[in-house]
Amino acid sequence: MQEMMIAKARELLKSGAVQRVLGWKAGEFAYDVEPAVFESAQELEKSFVYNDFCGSNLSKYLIAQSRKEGKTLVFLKPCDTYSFSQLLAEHRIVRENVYAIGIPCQGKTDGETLKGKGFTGILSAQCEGDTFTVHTLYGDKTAARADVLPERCLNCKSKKHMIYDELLGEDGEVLDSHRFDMVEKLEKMTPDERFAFWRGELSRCIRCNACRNVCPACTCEKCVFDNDASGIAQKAAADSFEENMFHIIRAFHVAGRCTDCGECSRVCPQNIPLHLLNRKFIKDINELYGAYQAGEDPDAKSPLTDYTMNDAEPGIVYHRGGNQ
Amino acid sequence: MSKEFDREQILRTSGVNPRKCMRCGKCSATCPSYDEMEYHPHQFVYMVEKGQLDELMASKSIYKCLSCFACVERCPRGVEPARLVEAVRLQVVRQQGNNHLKANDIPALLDDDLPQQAIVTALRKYSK
Amino acid sequence: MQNEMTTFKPKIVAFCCNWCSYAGADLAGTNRLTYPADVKIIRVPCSCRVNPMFILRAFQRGADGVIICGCHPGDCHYTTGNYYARRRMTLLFSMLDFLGIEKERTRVEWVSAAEGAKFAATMNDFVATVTKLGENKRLEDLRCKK
Amino acid sequence: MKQLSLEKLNDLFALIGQTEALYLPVDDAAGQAAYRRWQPGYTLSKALNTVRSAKDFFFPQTENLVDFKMQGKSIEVIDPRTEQENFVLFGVRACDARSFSILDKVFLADPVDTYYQSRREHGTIVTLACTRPEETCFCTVFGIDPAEPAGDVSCWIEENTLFMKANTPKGDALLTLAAPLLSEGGDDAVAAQQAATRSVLARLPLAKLSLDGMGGESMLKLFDSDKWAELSQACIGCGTCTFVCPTCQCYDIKDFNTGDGVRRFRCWDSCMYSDFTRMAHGNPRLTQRERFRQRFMHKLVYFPANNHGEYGCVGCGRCLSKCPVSMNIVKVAKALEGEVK
Amino acid sequence: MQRIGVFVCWCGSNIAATVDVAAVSDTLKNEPGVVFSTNYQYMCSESGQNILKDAIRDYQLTGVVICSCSPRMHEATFRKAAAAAGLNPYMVEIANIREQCSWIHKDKAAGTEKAIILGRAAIAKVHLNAPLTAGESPVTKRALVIGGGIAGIQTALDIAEAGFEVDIVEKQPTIGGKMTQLDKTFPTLDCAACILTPKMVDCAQNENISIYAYSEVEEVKGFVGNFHVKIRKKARYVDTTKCTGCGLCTEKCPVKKVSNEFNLGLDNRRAVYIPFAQAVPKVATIDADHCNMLKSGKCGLCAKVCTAGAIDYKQKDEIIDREYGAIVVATGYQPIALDKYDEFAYSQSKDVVTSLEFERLTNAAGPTGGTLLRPSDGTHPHTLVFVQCVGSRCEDDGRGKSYCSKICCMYTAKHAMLVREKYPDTEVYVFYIDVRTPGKNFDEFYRRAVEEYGVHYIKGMVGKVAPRADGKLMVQACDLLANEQLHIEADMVILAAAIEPDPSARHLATMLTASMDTNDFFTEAHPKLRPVESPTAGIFLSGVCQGPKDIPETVSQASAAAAKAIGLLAKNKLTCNPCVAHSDEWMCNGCSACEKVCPYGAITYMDKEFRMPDRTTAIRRVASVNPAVCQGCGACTVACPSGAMDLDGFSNSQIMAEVDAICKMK
Repeated sequence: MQEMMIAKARELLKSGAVQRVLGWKAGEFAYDVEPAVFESAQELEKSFVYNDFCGSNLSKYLIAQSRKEGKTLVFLKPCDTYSFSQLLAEHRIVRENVYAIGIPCQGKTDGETLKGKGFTGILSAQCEGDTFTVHTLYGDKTAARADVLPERCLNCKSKKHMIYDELLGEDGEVLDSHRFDMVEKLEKMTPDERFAFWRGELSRCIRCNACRNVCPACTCEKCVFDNDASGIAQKAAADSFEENMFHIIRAFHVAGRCTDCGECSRVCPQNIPLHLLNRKFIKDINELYGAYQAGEDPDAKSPLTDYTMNDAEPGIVYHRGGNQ
Repeated sequence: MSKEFDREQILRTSGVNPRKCMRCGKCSATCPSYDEMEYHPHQFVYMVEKGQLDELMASKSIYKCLSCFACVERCPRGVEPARLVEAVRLQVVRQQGNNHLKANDIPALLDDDLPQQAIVTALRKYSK
Repeated sequence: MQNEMTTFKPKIVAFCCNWCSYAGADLAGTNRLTYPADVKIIRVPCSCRVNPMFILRAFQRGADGVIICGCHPGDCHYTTGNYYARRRMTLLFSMLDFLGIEKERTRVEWVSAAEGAKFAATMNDFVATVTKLGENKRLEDLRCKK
Repeated sequence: MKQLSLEKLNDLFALIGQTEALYLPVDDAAGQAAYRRWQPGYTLSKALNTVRSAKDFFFPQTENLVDFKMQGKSIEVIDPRTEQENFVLFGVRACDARSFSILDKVFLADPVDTYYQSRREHGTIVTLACTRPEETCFCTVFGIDPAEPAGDVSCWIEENTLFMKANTPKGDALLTLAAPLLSEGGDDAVAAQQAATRSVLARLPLAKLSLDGMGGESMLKLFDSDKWAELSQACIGCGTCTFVCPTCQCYDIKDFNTGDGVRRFRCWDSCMYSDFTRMAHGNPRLTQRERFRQRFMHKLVYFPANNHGEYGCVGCGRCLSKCPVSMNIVKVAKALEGEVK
Repeated sequence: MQRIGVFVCWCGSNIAATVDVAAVSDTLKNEPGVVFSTNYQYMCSESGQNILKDAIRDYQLTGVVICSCSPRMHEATFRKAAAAAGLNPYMVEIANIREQCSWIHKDKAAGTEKAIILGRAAIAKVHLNAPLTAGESPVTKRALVIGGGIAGIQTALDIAEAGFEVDIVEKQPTIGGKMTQLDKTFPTLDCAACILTPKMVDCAQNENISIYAYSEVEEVKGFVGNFHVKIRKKARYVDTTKCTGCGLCTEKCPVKKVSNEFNLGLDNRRAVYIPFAQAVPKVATIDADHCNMLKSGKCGLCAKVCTAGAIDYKQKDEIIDREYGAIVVATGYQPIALDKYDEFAYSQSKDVVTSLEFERLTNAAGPTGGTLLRPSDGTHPHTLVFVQCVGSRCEDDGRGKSYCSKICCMYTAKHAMLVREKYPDTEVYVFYIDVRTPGKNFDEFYRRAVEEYGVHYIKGMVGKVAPRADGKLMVQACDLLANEQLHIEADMVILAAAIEPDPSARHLATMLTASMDTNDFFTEAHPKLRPVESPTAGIFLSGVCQGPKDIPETVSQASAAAAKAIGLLAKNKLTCNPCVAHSDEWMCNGCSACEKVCPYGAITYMDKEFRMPDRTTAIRRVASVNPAVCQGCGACTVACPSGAMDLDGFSNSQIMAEVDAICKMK
């Protein structure tokens, strides 16, 4: 696939159809692939990669790239296309300036996930078929592919591309995932257990803003939390309240717009399962207002800018969940 | 078993909300078995709502419904009377305690001329 | 302990839309229908003006309960405002519950300008509910408590 | 050299914990190591290092500087500080141990930061030698020997034994306190472990990282390098690198209105943030490229230029594993290497 | 820092009895920014107002807090007083310590404490108040009426009578609408044409009225008082200024088999036609889909016979740009399609007709010249079955409508009665679910059908209509009261089809940013108190576009809409509510979330060039609020994640300051 992508990118650069290519660039180790812009065939040859570590969602970079002169070629995995489509619906990307190529994805892992699975001192890693081989300072180790995938890929919602100009490889299907299982499990807990769970998680937050800055739904020119005039600006969580506040408001601001790409949880240095907050909103929206997947239909009205006269009353919250 | 229990059970198994009925009678107007029935589809809806279950459960009408679902199809309010008839029948069958027809027994009973609809209807009527 | 419980006075913030609920609150006053002084009303043009930020802010600053009152659905002065408010608040309350924060501390009630009695009854009931829950501990900011 | 059977480690913790606050790395809910105040039942994490560095204890993420209390139209100024308690920081790695000397150069230089100073004075640092360094480690580049960590007390864990060596009077005092549990000996075992560790260190992929040419001499050349645009391209402007970094020391001072007064606190800031050093006229660093450059120029150029060649990095590797877009100081150093040659 | 004055009112003993007013004014005197604080017996009295005015002048107050009764009572009074003293009226805030404090609390200590807190909240808000100025916008003194049925005609006539110009836009070649197709009207049975056509002629002759028939609204921009509308005048291929309406062309046209929509396809017309004799404007129209000349260039017969030389095959659609101060929507209705009702055999038998078709079949100007004949074979029908509620009150969205169409009970009674009167040899059955006759003389009318004319009213629905080979229609129904199933051999079945809004209304609503309900009826600004206004300022509703109604109701609503529009047009300038939303362009993302929740269409987007923080320039899409249209609900402020959208007078920071003051720990 990587070869095909390079060949395609080279061809489009050469013909002048695009002026730059947004893709992934090899790093120091196997896993530290970084998003990068390539402007020449040489650059592509030198460092363009597409492998099992290309997890980062490139769609947010298009906000800036699509405002540059000329066209940007971008490679989008199925889940990235949801973000791309949602950003288009919000007028954040100049569509004419983007040439989007859909590429297949079998799930992406990352260094942190490997380390979490006990691989330390990683020097390089390969995947053949369903087996991952990791060469480490302390010897070689193998693992089944499914065992080293992060949660978001194990519960992949779709292998189908929502929008593209061209597709490399086969398009997949929308999948039946178990992505709401954990939300459901939490819902079944008592409020005390849930409170303890979330305190345990959110108290680790260091307010580095990685979740916000990587999020393709968080594209505000100026975030309320950075804006002193908003009255709720915070630079650090000086109190447990501010940890809650930040994450509640952030989840609320992306509610109905979050495509569940899972970048927030991927980048969190403290491994806080932030995606659960977004999924809670998605699940509630699905249950209360009908199935809705952000990024699926650019013309659909997002649930929070829509209503029906017979919507559930807020009191429904008192009757739901495992805490009667 | 109490009447209230029966009623709850019937409402639950049928999934029908009889309160949605606006008494237009289109179910009975459309029913091919009308003349065979002592209680007609619209009466089922009304009587279940009012809890007059003894009459219904004792009536042969519950076996006269062909399960053709014309009433379900035509009802402007989505009340689905046939499901209610079916639920009343099931309630009777359950109280009798016997499963009169098991799916596994069907192949032996089959007759080439028997329409599929009849088999399905029979299974609906005689099994739990 | 017993004594502490009975003397606990909750702080309640009530956001009332200008057209229905604020008028309903006025009517409760005109009819001399009492409810605890713990309830303080903030006038907003419409229930859709209530930002989740305001609700969290109230808890941060020491509120023990927050109630939002608006026109009955379909009666909104601005036609659709309370429909949006209804969705927003439903989702917000559900999220608070998801975080283990007592859901009884937040409420939405539709009160028309004619429902002074309902306004007073609602406030009495809400104050009683929140009083039973006690002080807001799960969404407090210790810096604001001394 | 003193030694203690690991079976008695909890007794040691209990003993220290009785008189002072004892902090040590334990595994958190996500399975990563974090410093926690010791309490019975806590066990020392096996992880190589904590996500957050040990700088938290001397330079916490948020710290209350002063309170203003308002009553009507009068204002009262209150110093919120209470007496600083003594504390022991156990299990600090060599890289973090070095970071304190870098922080000292900032906070203990005139005018002395008394908040920081007080914590330094009351804290005893017990370091722990590394035995299984990872690919992201490059402390040796800065002359740090993770097999011989600094600190008030240095420790090694080999097999079933903890070896301890006091390096300072504070360290002596701690070992004296622990004396009832300790016995003499262990030099050979420690030396053997050090040899083994050092052989791994030599094989680390970043062991040969070159910082030649960094430092004050090539300041302008590096500042004007056109590599920055490409390097900073992927940067999303979050503060992860700065917040996990043991040497980042920038902070902002904020006022929090408590309703009846103002609480003035300082909190970590990140030069990667768009509002960092924002002044009345705006932000002097207009784009992420400049903000990104600032961070690495500071660590690799400005800091050594002002501090006798000492870099503002200790090679702990946290930013290498935590950056959301896998950009880090090593990539920057390698890219810039060509610029000065 | 503001210089704030606090004025605590005793309201006689209304406040003073349960609130220690002196304690309140003394305590609030110590609040930051408060430079003056006093209490007085009746702040709203003239002397109370003078205290306020004097203090504003003497203490150079920049903000005022009045602790008194509800702002709904005296906010305007105090604002006016402040303005008289030179203070911006929006620098006044009221702390409601009567209705929401003294009147509901009995304990004086608690009441006093609460009054102080409410005062503090108001002070906190005033600190953040900014002077607001109500803007003004001019009013174009012309109204647009969209739809030329009876509703549109009545509205236009009323507005024109008041002396304002009105334009009627009608998409059909003639005005008149559905009413022109009706035969008689209930409950008086006067002939529809006899009462409608004079009104149509009045429209044509009124010099304040311009009729744009065969035209459609293409674009609406602007806002209340200042709408800019593009009207597409479709090509008729006939010069309306020359055509005399003689009808010669319509007799000579060789294309004879075009389905006649005026008679609902029950007969045919030519490719050039005048819908009916009393059409207004009475000019011919060439149907481009069927005209040989326009299709193939071969024919030209009509041009040859036209002595006025009015035929113009080269005519093009014309776009007319007009400005209006008010727009009245009168787009009306149509019966629903019955193709999903197979059980009634509507598509299978010609003798199953809708009630509107039945109107044509009994109309003297209809295809049968007013003699009731079976459409299939032209014979006289003996048994007629009327079925009510076909598609009305139906929960199945795919088939029908959930609402009651309101007019069917009455026109069915009318039809049944007329048939029995004219043809006493017929048997007439009406199957009903409920008969709804609320209206003046309505129930009497229905009873007459039953009692005098012997119409068989049967409670129950028809289940099935089966056409038989011999031409009879087998009607199977249930008589619920007799509890028996009926089988009737009928000659004709007449279906009272539900009515639905005209399909063009949906697109129009989007252009007008006027909201619609789920059934595509326009929603009114208030269901009880503002029933003829749309929530979008300057848009008024007339007739069935707002909900099913009969002719008398339509006409009264049309006049009401006209009255509202006249009220608007009579103004020279509109004063805008200054408490409106505004967008901070620097923070705006251009995401459109605010636009989507704005019930008034007050938010538009524009691409604007900005000098970015990195000193480059960039074109950014940003929201802008039209203060003349915004009503200040604040829905947008919460939809906006960045907080770029804020509401003057109720800003985020003001409300949070109030929250802070209320929650403050003591």
